[in-house]
Amino acid sequence: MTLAFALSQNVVSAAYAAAAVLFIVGIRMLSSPRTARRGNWISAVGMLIAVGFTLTLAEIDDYLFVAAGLAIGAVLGVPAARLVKMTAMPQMVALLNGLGGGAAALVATAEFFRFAGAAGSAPADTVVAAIFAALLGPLTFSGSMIAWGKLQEVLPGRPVVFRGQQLANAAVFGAAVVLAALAAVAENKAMLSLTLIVSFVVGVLLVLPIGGADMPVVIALLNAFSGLGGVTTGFILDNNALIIGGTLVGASGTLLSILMGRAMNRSIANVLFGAFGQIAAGGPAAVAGDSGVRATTAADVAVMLAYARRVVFVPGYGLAVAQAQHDVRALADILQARGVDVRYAIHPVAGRMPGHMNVLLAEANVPYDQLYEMDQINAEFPQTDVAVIVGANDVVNPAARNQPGSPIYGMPILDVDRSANVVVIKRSMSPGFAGIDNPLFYDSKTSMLFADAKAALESLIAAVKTV
Amino acid sequence: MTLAFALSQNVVSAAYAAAAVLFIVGIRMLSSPRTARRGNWISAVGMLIAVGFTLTLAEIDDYLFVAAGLAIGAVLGVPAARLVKMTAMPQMVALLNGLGGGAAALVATAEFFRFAGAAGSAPADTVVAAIFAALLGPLTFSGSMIAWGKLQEVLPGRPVVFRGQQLANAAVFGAAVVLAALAAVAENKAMLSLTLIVSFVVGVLLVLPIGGADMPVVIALLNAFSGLGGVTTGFILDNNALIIGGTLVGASGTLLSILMGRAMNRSIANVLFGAFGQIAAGGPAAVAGDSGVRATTAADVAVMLAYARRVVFVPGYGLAVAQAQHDVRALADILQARGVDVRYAIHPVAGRMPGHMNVLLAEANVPYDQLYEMDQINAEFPQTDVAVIVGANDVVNPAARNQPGSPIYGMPILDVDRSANVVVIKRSMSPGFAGIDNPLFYDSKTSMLFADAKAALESLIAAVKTV
Amino acid sequence: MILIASVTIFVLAVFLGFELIARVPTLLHTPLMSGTNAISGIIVVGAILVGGASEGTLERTLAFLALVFASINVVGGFLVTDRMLEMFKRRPDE
Amino acid sequence: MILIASVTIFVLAVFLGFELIARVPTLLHTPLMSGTNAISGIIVVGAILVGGASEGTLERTLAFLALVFASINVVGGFLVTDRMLEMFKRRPDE
Ligand SMILES: NC(=O)c1ccc[n+]([C@@H]2O[C@H](COP(=O)([O-])OP(=O)(O)OC[C@H]3O[C@@H](n4cnc5c(N)ncnc54)[C@H](OP(=O)(O)O)[C@@H]3O)[C@@H](O)[C@H]2O)c1
Ligand SMILES: NC(=O)c1ccc[n+]([C@@H]2O[C@H](COP(=O)([O-])OP(=O)(O)OC[C@H]3O[C@@H](n4cnc5c(N)ncnc54)[C@H](OP(=O)(O)O)[C@@H]3O)[C@@H](O)[C@H]2O)c1
Repeated sequence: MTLAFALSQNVVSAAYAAAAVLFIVGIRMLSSPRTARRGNWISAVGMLIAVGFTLTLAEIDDYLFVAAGLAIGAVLGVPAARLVKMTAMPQMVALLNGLGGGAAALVATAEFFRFAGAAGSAPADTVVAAIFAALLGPLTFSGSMIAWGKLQEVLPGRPVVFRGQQLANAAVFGAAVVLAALAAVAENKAMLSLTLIVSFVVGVLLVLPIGGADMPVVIALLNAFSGLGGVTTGFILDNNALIIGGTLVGASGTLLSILMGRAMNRSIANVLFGAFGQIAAGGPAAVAGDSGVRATTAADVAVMLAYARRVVFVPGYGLAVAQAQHDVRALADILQARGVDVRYAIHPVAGRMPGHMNVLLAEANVPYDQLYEMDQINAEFPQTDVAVIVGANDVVNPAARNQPGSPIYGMPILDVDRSANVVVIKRSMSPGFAGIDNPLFYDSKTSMLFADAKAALESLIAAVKTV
Repeated sequence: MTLAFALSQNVVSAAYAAAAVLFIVGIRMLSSPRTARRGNWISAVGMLIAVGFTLTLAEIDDYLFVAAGLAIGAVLGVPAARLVKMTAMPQMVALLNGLGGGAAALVATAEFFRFAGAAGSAPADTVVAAIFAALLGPLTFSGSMIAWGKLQEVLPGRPVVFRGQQLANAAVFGAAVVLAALAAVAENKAMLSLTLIVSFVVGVLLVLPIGGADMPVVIALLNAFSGLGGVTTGFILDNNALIIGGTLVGASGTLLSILMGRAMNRSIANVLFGAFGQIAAGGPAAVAGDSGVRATTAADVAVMLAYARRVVFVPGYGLAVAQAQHDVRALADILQARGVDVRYAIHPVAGRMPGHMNVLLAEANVPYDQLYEMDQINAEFPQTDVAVIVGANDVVNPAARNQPGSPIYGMPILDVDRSANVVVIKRSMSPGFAGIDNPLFYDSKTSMLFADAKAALESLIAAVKTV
Repeated sequence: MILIASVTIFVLAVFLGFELIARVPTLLHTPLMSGTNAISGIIVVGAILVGGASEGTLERTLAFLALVFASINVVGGFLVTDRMLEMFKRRPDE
Repeated sequence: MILIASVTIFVLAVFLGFELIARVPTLLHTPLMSGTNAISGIIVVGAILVGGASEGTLERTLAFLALVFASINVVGGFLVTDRMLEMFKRRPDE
């Protein structure tokens, strides 16, 4: 079956440019929460235009092929997007990203096979672009899948390390590059297939030694890679929608990983090759009852909160684990009804994704004007009566400020220890992502409420009601 | 004489792209005063690259022609740039801008003549672009020259108006468009020449009825036009350096005129067709001694200043007229040496160019961290002991805040009337650019120091030294 | 010339991309990540084009697989981003 | 295709231009105006190209005039901008 009309290549090229403009406008609108949702749909419309006009091209004649592919994609994609839990977002992004990278690899391979099979040799820039995509794509695919496995806890989250690892990795990567070069020169299909396989292995080797908590940085980087995969395919097919769209994704992934690295005060190289989080296993396994640690009860905390003038909630990764976002909101509502000034302090790398806490609290309908960024809220802690830490650890660790030897030294933190009282809700004395002890817990103004965040907040709600 | 080598078109195209990137980087660096100067040179290097690589093209064989043109340009441009006074910057920009627009018109005309003379017909897009440039260029040239004349006071600054003017203008502009269309269809040289002439007339008619003080908006708009002229020429010659460079200029001119309009709370249409400033001639010609106006002496003001904790200087157009920027700085230095907290409040449209006051004060070596923008400083006036208005008027007129009928109602102003004392330095009670009375002068906390700004500041310096 | 035009477009997009992304507040970084992720599914266009141009079964199979992968990426990406952004409200309106 | 590539480049430059200019503080608006003004002198390249390609005396004269105009614009524009920017210093260093 074919379409009754076929638009000229020029019209379709114009449509691709229009699609690219819609992507640009869409991302521009992501700069404010008020316009962000519309922006996302504008990008989607750009996608629709790009796909729709592609179908009008004369050389596209097998609509069954296209319809089947899109249908299978939709059948798998829609429920996945609908059913995934907000707390599982990092995995979801990793998964989708891997698929994008895989698609780029497949397209480049199919195109390479097509022209390697044909008579005469292909233009040099096409070959180079195809090789580049064949190098990037499988790595993006396998790396993203490993990241997904670690986050989903299908694979061990701890860095998997062995001696000489970096040397081995470098060797494998070198092999991939050499193979790719050979495949390009010889326009040889078998050589290209080998390149694909080795690149796949590189992805696995690259991500396995990285700790689960560093995955967001890795995902952002792989996101940039899948964007670049799109760019190279765009060069092969001379398609501006792919070039521009892919570049925007590349810029986004690159900038996000840089920003995350900066917020953790670590370089990207350190994230990739530092096997951070390794020490977690051997870290301090201190338990409640430690010298100088003051445990408290929900009833005591409830009184403190009920009579406070200002309370600041500091959510962290534990909030996501316990899925306690609705409970923190419920507690905040009750306190606000009593006239307490309630705020949320959001550290840029709290949780395991940039903006992780924002998404969770938004899900619980917390109005975003109650969310304060680090720089804004740090000035306010001295006027705060109670800071309630809900499953956060590293992002409130004063060692970052005053222990030059600490692995997180220099990382900007939330200065909760400047408020009058600190309540820490967590299950034990065990450390957070960085695997280090937290002097805050031993501070004289700190009391520890040892419990799962959800359970603790529920009992606090009950207790505050009776005050 | 010819060059010994000729680079391929591809290399030159790459050089054009590189030049465009340097323009982009250069403008990006204008976003901070620390990097701005280097940014300007980076743009200049981009220009050099574009010109240099153009010369390597095989079809460029008459180097005498090029060398002569560049040399004459440099011989005229260098001294002009070196000798122009900082206060005459608006005129200078108008003049240079007119030349750019004129060049775009000439290039498009030469190209049109070239292909209209040749056998066969030119590609449609080339013709359209040439016509567009022929419409825009002469208008930019003549309009800029009129603007220059008004600012240089060679021409009357007042709007030149007559009944039915807008109708007449519309008719002439319509004629230009029709002629342009005919020239395009017939590829006729005479028709194009006529278009050029009529477009020239349009420029004159457009700018003559605009008041001298609105010239900066006009210049920014004409700047955008000359950028667009470059873009169209870029389309004719398929040259990305012209397309991108021209577009950046177009964006800059457009945005600047919009920002200026917004700061004056007027639309661009109102600026162009409102003949604003016309009423100035018939405005209130009140003189010192008016009921409720309190005149003061340098000695009195000196005492006030010497014992103040915080003084805010508010420069305006009168500072530029009197060229008193060095004197205000000298006075500020003396006060600072006495421990007074001195600041400068910069209104976005104070003076006659965006950033006019910044340039003048920078010339007097005032560190730019003492310059406060409107939003920052407005919060500070209630804690200010003395606000000293040096030749400003409209930008401190409270009528903008509280007289709904006023022509400037709604324009954001500096809230100097919220400080404890206000001293206004100007020569008379005559109005500023908007031609309206200023209730501030009748305020009980205001004292007027009637004098030329430079003279007044000099006597204040002398007087403060004796306090 | 075509290659140079493409490279120019790429370079402009790089500059524009960084300017645009730098404007997105931390608040929206997770949706930004999944939203751009959906945009990277534009490779779906490449899959359709290559699938349409290919004759060999192997090439067509590869293209088909790419089509499925990319479609999941696009559909899932935009929907999941929308689900997240739907939750960002200034005032709760339960 | 060439035309579409040029239009795409133009459109990207429009978006990029507005992002870039919006970042320039008011403080620097006058130098911005004269600096971009100098960049608009890029038309000098057009004058050289057309002058080189033309045979007729009229065309060459027009191109020559354009060359002179544009050169003044470029040279004067960059120099005058530099003079202004030279004056912007955080701390005076007389
Ligand atoms: N956001 C990002 O983009 C990103 C990216 C990469 C890395 N990181 C890193 O991740 C860390 C984030 O810091 P963070 O303070 O949010 O988290 P964290 O330092 O990892 O600490 C989380 C704490 O939550 C507690 N917890 C876990 N499950 C809990 C539950 N069900 N109920 C209550 N508490 C629970 C844990 O203590 P117990 O086991 O005692 O309960 C743990 O100490 C930083 O080190 C950051 O550099 C973030
Ligand atoms: N900056 C821009 O980009 C721009 C662009 C277009 C329009 N405008 C308009 O220009 C106006 C700027 O406001 P402004 O407050 O700076 O100026 P203004 O309202 O025009 O007032 C300037 C005042 O300076 C006084 N003056 C003139 N020469 C003087 C001298 N030698 N010594 C002392 N005082 C002198 C004049 O009073 P005397 O004659 O009594 O001395 C006059 O009232 C606004 O209306 C704005 O909308 C600005």
